[in-house]
Amino acid sequence: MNKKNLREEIILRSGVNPKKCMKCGKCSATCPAYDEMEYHPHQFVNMVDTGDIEPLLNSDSLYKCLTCFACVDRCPRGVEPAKLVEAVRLSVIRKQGENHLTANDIPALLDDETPQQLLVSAFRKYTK
Amino acid sequence: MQMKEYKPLIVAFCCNWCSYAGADLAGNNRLNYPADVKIIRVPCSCRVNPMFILRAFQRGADGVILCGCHPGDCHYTSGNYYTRRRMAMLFSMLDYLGIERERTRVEWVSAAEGAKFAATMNDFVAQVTALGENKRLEDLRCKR
Amino acid sequence: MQRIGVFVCWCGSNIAGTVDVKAVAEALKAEPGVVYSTDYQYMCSQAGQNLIIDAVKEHNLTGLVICSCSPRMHEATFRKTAAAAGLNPYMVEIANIREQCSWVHKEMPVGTEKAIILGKAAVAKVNLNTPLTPGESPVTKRALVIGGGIAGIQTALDIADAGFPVDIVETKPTIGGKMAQLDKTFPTLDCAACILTPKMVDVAQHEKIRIFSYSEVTDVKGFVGNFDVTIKKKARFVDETKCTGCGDCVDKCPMKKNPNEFNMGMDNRSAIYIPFAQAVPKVATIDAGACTMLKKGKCGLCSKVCGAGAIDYTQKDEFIEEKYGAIVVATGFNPISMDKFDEYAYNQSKDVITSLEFERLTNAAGPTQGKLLRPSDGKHPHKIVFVQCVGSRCAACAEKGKEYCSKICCMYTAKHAMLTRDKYPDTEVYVFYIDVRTPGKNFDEFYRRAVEEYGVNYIKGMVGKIVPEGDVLKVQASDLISNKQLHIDADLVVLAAAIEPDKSARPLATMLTASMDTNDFFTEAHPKLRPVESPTAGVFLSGACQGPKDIPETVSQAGAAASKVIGLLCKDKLTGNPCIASANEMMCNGCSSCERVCPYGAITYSDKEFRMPDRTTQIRRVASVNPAVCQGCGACTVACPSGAMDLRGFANNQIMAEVDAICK
Amino acid sequence: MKFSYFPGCTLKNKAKDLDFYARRSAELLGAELEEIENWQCCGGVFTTSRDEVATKLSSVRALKDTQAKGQALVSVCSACHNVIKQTNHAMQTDKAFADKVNRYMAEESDYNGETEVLHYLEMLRDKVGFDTLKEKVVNPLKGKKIGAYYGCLLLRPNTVMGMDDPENPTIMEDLIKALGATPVVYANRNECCGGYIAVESPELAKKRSNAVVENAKAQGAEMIITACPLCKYNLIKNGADIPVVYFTELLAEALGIKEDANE
Amino acid sequence: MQKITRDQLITKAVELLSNGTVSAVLGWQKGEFDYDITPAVFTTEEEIKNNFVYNDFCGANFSKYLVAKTKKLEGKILVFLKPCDTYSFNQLLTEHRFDREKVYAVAIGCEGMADVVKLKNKVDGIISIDYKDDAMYVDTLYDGTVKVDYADVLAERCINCKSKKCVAYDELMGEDGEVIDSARFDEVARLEAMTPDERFAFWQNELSRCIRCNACRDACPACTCEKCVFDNPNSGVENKAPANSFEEQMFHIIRAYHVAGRCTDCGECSRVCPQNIPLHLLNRKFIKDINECYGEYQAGAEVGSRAPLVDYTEGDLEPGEVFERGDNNA
Repeated sequence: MNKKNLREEIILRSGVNPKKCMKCGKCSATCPAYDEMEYHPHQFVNMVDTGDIEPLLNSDSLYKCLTCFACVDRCPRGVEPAKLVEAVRLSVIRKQGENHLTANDIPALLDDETPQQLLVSAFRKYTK
Repeated sequence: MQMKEYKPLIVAFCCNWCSYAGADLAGNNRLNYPADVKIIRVPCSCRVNPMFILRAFQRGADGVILCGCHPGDCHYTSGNYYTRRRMAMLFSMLDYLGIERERTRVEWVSAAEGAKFAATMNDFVAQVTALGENKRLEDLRCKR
Repeated sequence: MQRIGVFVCWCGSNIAGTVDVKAVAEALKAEPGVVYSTDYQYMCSQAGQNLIIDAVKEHNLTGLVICSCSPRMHEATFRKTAAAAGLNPYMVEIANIREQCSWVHKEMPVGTEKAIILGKAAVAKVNLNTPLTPGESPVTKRALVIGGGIAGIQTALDIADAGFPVDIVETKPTIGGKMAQLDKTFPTLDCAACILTPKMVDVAQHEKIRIFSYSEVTDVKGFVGNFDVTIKKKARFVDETKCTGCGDCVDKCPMKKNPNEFNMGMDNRSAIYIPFAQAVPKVATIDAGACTMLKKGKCGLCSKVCGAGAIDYTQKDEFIEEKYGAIVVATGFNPISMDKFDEYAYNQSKDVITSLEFERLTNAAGPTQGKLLRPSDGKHPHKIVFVQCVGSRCAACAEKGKEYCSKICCMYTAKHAMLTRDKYPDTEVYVFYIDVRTPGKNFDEFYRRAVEEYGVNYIKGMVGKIVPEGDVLKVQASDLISNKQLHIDADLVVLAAAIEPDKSARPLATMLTASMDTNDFFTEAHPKLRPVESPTAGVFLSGACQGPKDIPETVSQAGAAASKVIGLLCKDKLTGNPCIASANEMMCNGCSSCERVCPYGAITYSDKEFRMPDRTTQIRRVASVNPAVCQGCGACTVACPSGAMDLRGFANNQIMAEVDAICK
Repeated sequence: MKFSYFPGCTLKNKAKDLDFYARRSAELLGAELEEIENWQCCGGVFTTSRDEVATKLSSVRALKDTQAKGQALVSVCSACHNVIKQTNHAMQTDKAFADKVNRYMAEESDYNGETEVLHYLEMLRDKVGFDTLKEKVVNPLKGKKIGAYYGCLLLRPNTVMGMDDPENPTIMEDLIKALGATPVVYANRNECCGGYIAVESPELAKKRSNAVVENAKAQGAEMIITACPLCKYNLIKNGADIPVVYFTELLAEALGIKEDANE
Repeated sequence: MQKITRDQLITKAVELLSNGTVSAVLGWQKGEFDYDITPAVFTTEEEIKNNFVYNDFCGANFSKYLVAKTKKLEGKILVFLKPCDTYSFNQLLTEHRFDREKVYAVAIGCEGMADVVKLKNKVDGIISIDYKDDAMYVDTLYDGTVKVDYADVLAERCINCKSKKCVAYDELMGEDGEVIDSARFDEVARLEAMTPDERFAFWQNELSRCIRCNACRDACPACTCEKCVFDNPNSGVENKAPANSFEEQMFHIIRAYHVAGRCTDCGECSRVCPQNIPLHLLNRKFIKDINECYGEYQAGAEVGSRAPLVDYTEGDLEPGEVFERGDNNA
């Protein structure tokens, strides 16, 4: 898929218009996972907008977003960066063999109290 | 015998403050559009009485287009909002009577949109030309 | 029958290059009413105009058709020419054969044919033209200024200095507005009170100015030059003519725990109060909601201590009716509520404040006597974070913020930061910004001084969350330049809240039939060329009611509005645009359709007696158009089912004649 | 008052308390919770992408089932509520998406988001009423200083969830007051606990959870209540040194019906 | 068959006339034939008792008469209004067309009126009609007495009655009804679904029968202009007799447009048309469009409401979009 098509696909899938961004950085200011990320929410918006998506596809940042929607609710322009992160992530994990989590990983993660919700959510976010 | 090339007759009502100025700008920028378009200046698109439009058709016009300021930008603050309702209702009625809906149009053209004015006129003339002569609303007495 | 002269202009080769001007002149000779037709190289030149004038005289012309450039270009010119020739200026019609013909068509036969048709339409119209004379109406030589902030004050002073009486209506007990609450003003850092209070005194002492404080406008009728306004003077329970402003009542009043509006609620005032020391008028006001005498009939201390006997618990709201020739709106602005921005913890911590509260904190007359102390514990803050654009440039959600830039925040924040560093060099100051916007004389230099000389830390990025924890405010923000998330433990956070028009503006706009934009700012008649006039004739705009503004801008706009008012009041009579609507009473049904569509409220109804053919009389409700108010849009003419309403200069039969001529 | 009830997978398992006390309390308060037959797991998180259809079908089925009964749908788990409410909103507002779903479901009638979706807290506030609740309290929790922990799922995205002011919510504080205890407001009550990141990056979950607990404690909270099993898990696992309980437990305690759910 | 009887109305009229409440009564009187009813003004008890009639052919909407009558009269005039007439009554008040103080309005419940044309299509040579409970019995020249069911001669406008609710009156006789969810727009929708060619043919066929007798205009309670544009030499559209098919169309388009947003859909235009042109389908098209584009609006439902064509919202649809609603046949 060429660069332009990927950009269009991500924009269509997420329903986000990155052009609305005024580059204030409030998304990154409010992001709880900021320090774990190589590319931060405002960079996601900018990089998708400019079509510079390749680095995002290969970055672990895709799996650090908590989907807590803080950036979505606090963005003054209604850009909704979290939706972009998810749309980019889907471009990766929808490919064969690109699941970020497998059943084999699970036993190591379990303890007595682990709620089903944790595993279900993680699978939904990290696999297809 | 050679067929004469069909040239439609188009009457364009333009409001003085936006669309007439937009037409002037098209002129300033030498943007061509067919000479079939004849402009009548009105202070505001809301000055255009449906009777004028019917009269134009009666006298042989093949298409009538009405241009005004963009909604919200009316020189008289709200005139074009009334235009919008009036023309929506009139056009719907003409359609109901079986008159081709492509013969009428409302377009908002600002004083800065010379290019839009020319493009709109080119498009509208082409549209009416494709329809051919206005048979359904003509008055035989007055036909050219 | 008209005697029409047709004058075809070559405009050098501009027209003549694509239109056979001689053929046009020749063809139009045959049109009904045309008795003379000619062409000339430049009809707008002096020689061309003389040619027209001579022709009028020689051929006894009654109407003129000029085939030339756009009427938007030279209609006024040729109307003057007609007047010079002794014709009514409205007996001229222009056929636009340049912008709408020669410039947009390439082939001579096509251009010529169309030019002839456009000329025929103009001839057909002129045949139906009638001489028009602009209407006249008298002017009441008194102005009303609504709002007593710096905008209203300056406008009132300028109008009064020109010799016209002015009334100021102010809802608060004193004039002065927001500027009276400010400490210093950018970019010169002079003290706001020092430059404002002398003006307030000027207003109070000006023989041409009356102040209606603690009052509001409740009704406006009439039109430009002739407004009838009702002003409600709210009961302040103090006789203004007797009160000396000594303040004894204020000291003695036992009800002292009422939030002090002037200090943004950061301290308290008594139930009877004078907002601040330099208030104008310096008269006490009783807060009826807080006074036990008014609520329960017990107390009466203020009345006992008042040496002037000014206290009057029985005072009632008073309604005053006055006539004005012009109205200036100067209703100003307010910071928006911070309730919807609690990611910044405004409701959770006293130490998160707005910039206007900060102003009061640093003002010598403020709750801390000008010492910068934290509202929570009265300690000196050592780390202050300023957050810009809180609610400004916010397009995500209308109930949260405002889509526009509030314009003044960048500069006052620079001022606050600079003054803090100047007075308290041991304080670290951070300013988080999206952009620093400093267009204005000496503005950018001012901001740069804050950074370079005063060491204010400007960080490009927004604050995302503020967490009050113990006695610190944990600020989490982004630094976009170093691509980091910052965590600052601040002692005080100052939010640059967006500003919005005062709530009183919307009902006032309705009364004035003045239009507003979606943000409730008043709309100007033209955004560039008529920035201080409202589209409603006789209503002018001063200050932030029209859009966010700083003081210098407000004052210049106030002066501009005043000069427009003076220009209006100087006239004994107003002459209007004669191309306006008029109702034929014989055909009018009195149905009110026209009234409902008129954007200017120019149409009124009255019952009139008519003689009927059978010699009886009938009373009918009929419309009449106020020529001073009508702007000539024509909306009413189409709303009128009987065709009683027509527009002069663009009459039904004239437009119909143009249609016919084009479609012939 | 009868509602369709969507418990969710965790409530049948690790979060039995949340479910058990919710049902018991509702019964006492006159709200009948009718468990939706054959409900399927909501998926835990809402997939925001518009081309994700399959992951939203279980929610649509629950919603459609509820619609047929003419009731509102109530859930108590924050995650389930969030997923179902967002799905419902997408069915209401995204026509292209709704068309896809309806074509996929191929049922007799289309579903376009008609069902009212309520969180248990909203049911208490808007249907039962905190005043009514207050009257039923037999064991007021006087003197308890409780920090409400909303997390992210209950409040955001606000345009969809609309339960409360997302930055300054009061619904749980009002509940705490109705139960006779003292609410403690702290800014991190609407910040994320780390959620499912516990799988990917346990350190991050720890950092976020600690920030919540520390802030609550610093502002004076002696106990934290939550509506989300994952929030509770993360806070406790990462070393919360004050009790973290489900709000339904507290509710049941005040109503005098607290007993062991695992019996 | 009307539930309210002639006798009840006469009693009421005589009562109000004799106690001085009103000085005149606007009512119906018999014309040349039994089914041929004309409006009349009665000023004496005697006139009323002799000439006042009320039966299933009293369809005339009297509200319009008030415009002229109230101007001439000292004192009040009594008017009987059927539910649909009350809407016209309100609409005229909205437009300030008569003085409410000079009218005493008695609203009367209505069971639907009969259509003379329908009757004549059924029976020839009508001599007289007897209105019985089950049906009308028509005495004819050729076929003796013929029984005709009321339902078979019910007027189209009554079949599609929009409301049996009386929205304005000083006094109500009989029972007030409700607004009805009628099928009155079905025929408009049927036309809309045709191709433009079919529609053109339909209207060409209908309108070409027009003889420009102006009956539609003269009966219409919305057409109360002091001077009609078609009679006004200065209007530019003066046109007292049509010269061709276009002018018939023009007349009817303009007439429908002028009453758009003001027409209460009382159906008088079609009732009085001697050529049986379904003129109400023009008015209903405007009403349907207005309802769909600008929200439900019933002219005359309340006094003082703002007609849709002298109103606007910033989000109104564009004229070009008017065709994009639903599946309007292209």
